[in-house]
Amino acid sequence: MSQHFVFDEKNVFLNKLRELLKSGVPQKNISVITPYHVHEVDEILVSAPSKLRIFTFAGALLGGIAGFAFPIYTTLSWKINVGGKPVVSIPAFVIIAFELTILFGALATFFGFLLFSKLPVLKQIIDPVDYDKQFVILVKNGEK
Amino acid sequence: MDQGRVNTRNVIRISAIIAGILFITESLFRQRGDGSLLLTLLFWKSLVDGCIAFVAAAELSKGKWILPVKNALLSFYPMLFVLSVFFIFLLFQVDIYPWYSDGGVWFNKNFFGARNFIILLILYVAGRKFAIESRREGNRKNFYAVIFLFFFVVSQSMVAFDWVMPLEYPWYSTLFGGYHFVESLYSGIAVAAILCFIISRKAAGKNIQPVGRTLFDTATMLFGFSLLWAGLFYSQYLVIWYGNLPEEISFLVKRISLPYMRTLSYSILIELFAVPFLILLSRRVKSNPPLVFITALVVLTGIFTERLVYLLPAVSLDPLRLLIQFAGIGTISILIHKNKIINSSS
Amino acid sequence: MKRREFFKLLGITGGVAATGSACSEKPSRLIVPYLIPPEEMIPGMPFYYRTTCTECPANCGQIVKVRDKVYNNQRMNFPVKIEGLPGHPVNDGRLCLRGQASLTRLYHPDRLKKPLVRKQGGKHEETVWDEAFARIAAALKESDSSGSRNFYLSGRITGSLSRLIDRFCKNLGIVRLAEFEAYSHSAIRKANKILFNFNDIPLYRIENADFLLTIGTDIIDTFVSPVSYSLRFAKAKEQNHLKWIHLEPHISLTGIRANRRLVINPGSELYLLIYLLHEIVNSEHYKNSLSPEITKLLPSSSAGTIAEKTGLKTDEIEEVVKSLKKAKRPLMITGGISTGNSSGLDAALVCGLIQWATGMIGNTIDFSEAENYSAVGSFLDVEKFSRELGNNAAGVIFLSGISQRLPEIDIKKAKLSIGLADLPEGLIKACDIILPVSHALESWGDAEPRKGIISLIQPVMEPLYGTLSAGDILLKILEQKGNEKRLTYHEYLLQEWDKTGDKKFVKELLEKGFFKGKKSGASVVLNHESVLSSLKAFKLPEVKTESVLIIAPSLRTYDGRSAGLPLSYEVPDPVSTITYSRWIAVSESKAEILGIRDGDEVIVSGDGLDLKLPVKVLRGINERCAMIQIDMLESVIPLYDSRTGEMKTIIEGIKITKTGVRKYIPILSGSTNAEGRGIIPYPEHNKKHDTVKKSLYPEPEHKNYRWAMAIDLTLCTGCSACVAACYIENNIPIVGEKAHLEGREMSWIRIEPFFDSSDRLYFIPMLCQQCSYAPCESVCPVFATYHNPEGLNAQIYNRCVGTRYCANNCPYKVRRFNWFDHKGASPLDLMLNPDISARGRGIMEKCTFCVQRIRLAHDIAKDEGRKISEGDVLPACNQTCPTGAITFGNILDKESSIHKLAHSSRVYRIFEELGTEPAVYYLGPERKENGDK
Amino acid sequence: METSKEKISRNQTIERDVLSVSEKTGSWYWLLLFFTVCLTALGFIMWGNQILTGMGLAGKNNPVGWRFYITNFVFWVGIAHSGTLISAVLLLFRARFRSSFNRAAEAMTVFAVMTAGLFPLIHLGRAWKFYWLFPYQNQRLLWVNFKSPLIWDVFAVSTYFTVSVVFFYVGMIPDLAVARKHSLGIKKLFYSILSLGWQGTELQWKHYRWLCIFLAAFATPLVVSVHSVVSWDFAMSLIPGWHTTIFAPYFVSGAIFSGTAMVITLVVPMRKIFSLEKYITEDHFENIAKILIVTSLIVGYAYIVEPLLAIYSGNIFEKSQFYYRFFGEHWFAAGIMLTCNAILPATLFVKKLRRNIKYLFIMSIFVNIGMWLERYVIIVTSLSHDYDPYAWGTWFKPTYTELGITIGSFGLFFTLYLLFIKFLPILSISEIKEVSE
Repeated sequence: MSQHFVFDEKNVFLNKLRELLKSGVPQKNISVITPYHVHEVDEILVSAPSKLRIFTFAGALLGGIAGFAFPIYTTLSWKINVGGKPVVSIPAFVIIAFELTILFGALATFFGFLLFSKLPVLKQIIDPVDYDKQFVILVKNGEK
Repeated sequence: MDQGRVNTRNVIRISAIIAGILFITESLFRQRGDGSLLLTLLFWKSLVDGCIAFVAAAELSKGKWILPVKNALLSFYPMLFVLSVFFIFLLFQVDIYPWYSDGGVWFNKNFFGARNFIILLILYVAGRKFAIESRREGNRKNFYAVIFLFFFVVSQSMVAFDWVMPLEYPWYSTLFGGYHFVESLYSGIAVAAILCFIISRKAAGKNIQPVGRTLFDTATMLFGFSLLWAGLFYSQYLVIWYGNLPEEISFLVKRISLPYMRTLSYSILIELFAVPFLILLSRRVKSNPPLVFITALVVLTGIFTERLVYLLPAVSLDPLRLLIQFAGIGTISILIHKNKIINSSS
Repeated sequence: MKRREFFKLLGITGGVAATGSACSEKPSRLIVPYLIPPEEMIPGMPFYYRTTCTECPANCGQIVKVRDKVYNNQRMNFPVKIEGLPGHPVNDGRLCLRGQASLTRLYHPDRLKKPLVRKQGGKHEETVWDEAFARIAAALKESDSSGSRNFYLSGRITGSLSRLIDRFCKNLGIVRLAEFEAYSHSAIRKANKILFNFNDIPLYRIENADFLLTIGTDIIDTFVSPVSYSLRFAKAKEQNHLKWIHLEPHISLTGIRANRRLVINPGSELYLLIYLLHEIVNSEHYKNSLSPEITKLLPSSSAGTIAEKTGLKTDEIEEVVKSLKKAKRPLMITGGISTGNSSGLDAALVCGLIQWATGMIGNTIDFSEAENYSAVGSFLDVEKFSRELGNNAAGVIFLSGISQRLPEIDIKKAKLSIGLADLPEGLIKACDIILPVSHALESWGDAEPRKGIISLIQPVMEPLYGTLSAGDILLKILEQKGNEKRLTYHEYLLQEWDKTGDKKFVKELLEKGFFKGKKSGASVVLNHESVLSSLKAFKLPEVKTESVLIIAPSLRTYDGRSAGLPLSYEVPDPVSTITYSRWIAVSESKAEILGIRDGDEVIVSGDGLDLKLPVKVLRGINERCAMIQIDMLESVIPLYDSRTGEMKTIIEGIKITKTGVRKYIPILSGSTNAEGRGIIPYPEHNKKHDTVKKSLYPEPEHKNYRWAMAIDLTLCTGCSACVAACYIENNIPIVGEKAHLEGREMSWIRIEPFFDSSDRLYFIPMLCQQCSYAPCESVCPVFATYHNPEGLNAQIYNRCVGTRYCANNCPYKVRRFNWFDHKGASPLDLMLNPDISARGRGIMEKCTFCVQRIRLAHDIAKDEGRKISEGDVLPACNQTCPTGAITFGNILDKESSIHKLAHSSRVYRIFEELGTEPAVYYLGPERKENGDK
Repeated sequence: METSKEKISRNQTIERDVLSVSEKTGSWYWLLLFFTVCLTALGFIMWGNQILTGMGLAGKNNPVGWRFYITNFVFWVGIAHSGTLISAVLLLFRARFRSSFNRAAEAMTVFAVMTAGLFPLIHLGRAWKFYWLFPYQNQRLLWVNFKSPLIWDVFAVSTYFTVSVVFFYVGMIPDLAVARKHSLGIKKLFYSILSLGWQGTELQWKHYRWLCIFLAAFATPLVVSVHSVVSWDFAMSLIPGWHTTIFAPYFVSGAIFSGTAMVITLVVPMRKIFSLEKYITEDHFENIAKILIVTSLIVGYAYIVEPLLAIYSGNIFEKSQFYYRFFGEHWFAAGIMLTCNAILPATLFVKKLRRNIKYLFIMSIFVNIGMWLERYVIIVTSLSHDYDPYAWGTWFKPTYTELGITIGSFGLFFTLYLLFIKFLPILSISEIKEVSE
């Protein structure tokens, strides 16, 4: 049985939030819902910085490697002389590598995001709980 | 920072002396086909133009973060004049160009000198106007910024198409001009980064507005420009490599056939792309003055190396005279900077 | 009995398969797997027949490549390619554009299939042979009773058939008229009759000459036997560095090929000739080689007046004179344009005198092997005939072998007119009965192109339709008359050949495809009396100064007889590069005066002609001249020289007026100005570029073969035989006028005319250059084109998705895209060469040095366990080139001639500064020769 | 609490204003939609006919192997670019005015890329074999040729499409949640599925922020690379007028130029019809106009540099090509191109004109025409007048097929855009809220 407080005014909402924390409600029990990213909330509810970059980096790296490996492998698997160009023409393959770097990087980041922010949330899809006001504070097992 | 304050008159005197020295070295102790002065000019021009152009661009995009270094950057504008003076020496050295023997309508000593000198002067005037206006936050500064940037582009393109490319006739590349003014901006940003570092050192302890944000943004800019530079370099290289036209590749072949030339050419890639890109990838480094400072230095080295590679196969270079020229121009610019001519002018 | 004999002959003819295709009566075998295959036939392998080309009077020898295909459920043999017969005295293995195209006559969609008989209401209807024959017999009988005369008019027909016609006419009481040819060369023959009492055209032995002076004689284009002359020219050039000066008012391939081309005022040749004659007889080398009473009949005049009359510069005239004087074995020919006017006979006469005076006769001019034109009449005869028709009604008229343009003859005057033809063209359409004649490739026969040379005509396939050869038709008609025992023309021929008595004859004829009898050895002498009498009333013509229209023969259709062939107009006219439409060529200065440019329509009027044609402005024509080719007229204009009966080729006093209408004509060339782009020899701008070989790529490496081609531009005459050959060999679709107007021609090799800075015209045969660093290859996303180990720029049709990027990126623009499906009208599809696949829509195609032939050579070489040696592979263009300008081979082979040529001092490659490393080497003229022109 | 009252009302009015757009679509909307759908159908019918008959239906010939279709391809890819630019680059530069354009721009990107992607297939001689261009090993164990610029295209364009779709979608997630809140029944389900059950907890926002930044960081170089690759389709060849090093930056800025113009063309009427003046102000337009000026200047720079260097080089092929381009048969197209792309936009230096929406709208139309013609001129003149004078030749009148397919592509683009207006939030609600704080 959790309880929630709704606000339409950012400052009121922030004050309430600070107040709750002061009154000793453990941070893990509190979660807030905002219509957009509110910097103050980060400052009030301090949390570890996002690890999303790991996914980004891994994806990009993988893409880059694949982008070189794939053309090189295919051209070597059947050496065909076109226009006298070297069979493995790195300058040409750079483009493929670049595109794949970005593709993999972007997708990895996106899926990383879904993973971290626990989306999609099935029960929110089936019957969504929406609050008629902009700012919401949810407090688990209703300690005041 | 009142210490080491010199007054304008001294600056001018010293500049005159240096000019005299250079005149002697350039006229008496120079043998035919020596392009040292051209190299010096290429490097410093891209640097100085870059500083002013960078500020202008920042002003137009309403970048507040530039403010801490703005004046310092603008203070270099008199160098535009100094450089145009030095360009006159180059007129007596056009024997480095293939067209020297058989010129044409476009390529003959007088016209060459005239058009370039005029553009240099115009650029100086535009730079001065902008510097002063921007210094006192006048309401016409944006207007002057646009004017300056316009002539900046013209001037840098002329450097590319008129100073460098004729050394390699019939080789030509339409991107060369754009490539040059991007590099000029790049070096301008590098200078900004260095200034940030210096100021941050000075700021230590004293209560001067912090440069943290500026440093970060400058570093980011540096990072972005390393990518942009790589892009331009690649799009020039790829077209030439893929076309494989003897005329076009002649430029490349000359610069990658000899081992030491190859080393130099590849070092450009490292200095102007690999180093800044990899180092500045992380956010933490971007707000670390010493690292940014070092990166900026590397970038400037890269800019110099590239100009060196342009000239090396085409002309002969005299290290000693290079040294003198750099020392000379270097001193002048530092003096001018210290003197903050902008205060006393107007 | 007759079968055995037949097979015996086939056995002799060696290599000819036992198809029993000889006589059309026998039913063709149904398609069955070969249980007992005929021993000569290897399925899938082509076999070759020797026969003779009948497309024009030259009668070149042919080798016909035949493949067996299935045609309405029957396995039949179909010729897929025609090539010159090596060793043949006329063309020694080469063939011209028309010879190559003649194959499309066989497969022509609207060939006559059944006899046509005109029913009431003037409509033609198909019938059976017997009815046609019955009607003919009836008509003949009737005219016998009514006593009205019958006529037989034919084109130049030689050999047994001609004799059969004589017999036919004798037996049936028919008047055989003199043979008609639009180009009867009667002026030359008449002159020779007067001079040497020899009514024929001698054989001009150019190969023996060291100096050749041709006055209006287009020996390269069409004159008598162009392939033969081209060969001889090439030989002369090689053996004794022939110097060749050509004079003409218009522009012809002959003039372009000559070392020196002088533009003379039309109709003023006679002045120059007389001047030459005087110069010669006055020179001490040829002193009193001619009796003065002849020469004094000819008015002499100063070089100045000559120059003023002829429009030549005096130094040009001097050059001609000097070269003629100092030449050891000179040769001089008039004919064509120079004899096609009122002063034609005199020109021919004076030329003949010079020939006699300078001792060309018997040396470079050979009367013992004459061109066998004696039976040919002239326009005079036709005129006489039509007058007779006008006076008293004729009975039956036979027309055979005259599908070419004729002056209008009102054959309606006759009770019954019978035409023997393969295509319903020209006068034939007006005949009451049209009898379909088999193509030469479907029938037996022989020809006598030159005196003493018999050339074999034999069938290579069963007739496509129920047609008969001309011989068979005549025999049938005789049979109807009942005074002949039943014979096929084949049997008749064998009898005829046996009549000659020597067994060697038949054997050699069937083995080699031709028989060269011993020369008649007739040596001619000048006949003073006749010369004097003919020169009595000699007077110089006054050279008019108004515009003239020149009617030149057509390279592509001779006198227009080949105009009906599908391929004729697909190949562009090499000088104007126009394909389909008709046009009139005018000089640049005239065009300026009239204010017209390419495509503007003009009306040409005067002297009984009234033409409306679009203009093509040409450099190098005499400014007084406009020029058309004869096939641009519906029918021959009945204007002829009353003395010789030769067709007028120069029509004076014409008016050209501009209509203001613009016509779109398919001019394939975007520009004939090379602009120093490095296409023609010694491009100026190459000095500026550094052509030092540089590349960022690895060296191209080829293991055993690197196919390459060398093209000698000093030998290339622009005759376009290579283009036609390429079309047939590679199944290149014939796309027609619309496509050409849209710039969608499909030719793999093309002849590009380019003027250099001094208005000299070069022909550049442009084909795929098979570059080592081919720009087209690397841009193909699907590897549809790549550089194969033998250096070919291979094109894999079934890989192609049609991005057209390769074509865009080809600097030589030699790649062709199939914009649509090109299904040739039946039965043209039977002509397809099965060795190379036909391309569908959306596919890129191009020259591959006839890779199918290279493959075949590989197989053969493999079987014989050796490498491919020189001459094993001849691409179609190389094979047919009449002057042998094209050389092909493996450049890695140090001994090969291609290797030598590729390293000659004259060699250059097109757009070398692009670094594409082409494999086609062009040989320009020696620098000095280039200079002295 | 006066201020709080305003805030409440504002935050909700924002939601209402934006979401109510889909209700404001009256009969005119359906007529328009019907019209565009018809155009699309026309295009596809023409294409089908072309596949069955042959590429000859398009006005191409021997030297001119590419014409309308590649022009359209480059045009539409170009259009796509400013979308990414406005949303990604401006995000990185923390430029606030983006928030009122980015949704429209991103949508435009996605639809333009979809349209553009069709043209490489349309221009294939054997369109039914299009899948041969994709990197898979065919029966002959042969892969595609990675050295061919066309394969680079395949990679670049497909990457661009994927990334811009992700970017478009991610940016929309919070708004979809809002839309979910305000809708009922089947519509509600539709939105809740799309919104992935987004709530807006601090955790989600934290990662969301980074996601946006990273995507932007990827999208920015991607934009540059994609049009560089497109430009290299030409620059890799040897054709004078194509083979030149400036092409990559020249095409990129050209693309942003045309794209920005298209944004204006789309947003101005949208703003008017749905009365969004509150959210899309003149200041915003002025900023966009500045982008127009800058890119137009770069394009103009290229126009000047290319012919000048052709003269400098003394290379006969280059010289004659550029002479032909501006004085040859196509001078008219070249003239319009210069006027629309380099001369007219210069008027935007005047602040008054810059802030005049009507003028801006007309200008954007001009720019669209000019940029389409630029591609046409580059492609056709270069091809019809290259090395071998014999092969010179061109084609003037467009054929019905070409026109039909070109019009069809516009039909397709606008159809998709109309559907977007109907079913998705056309402004970024959350960002506007944030900005308006």
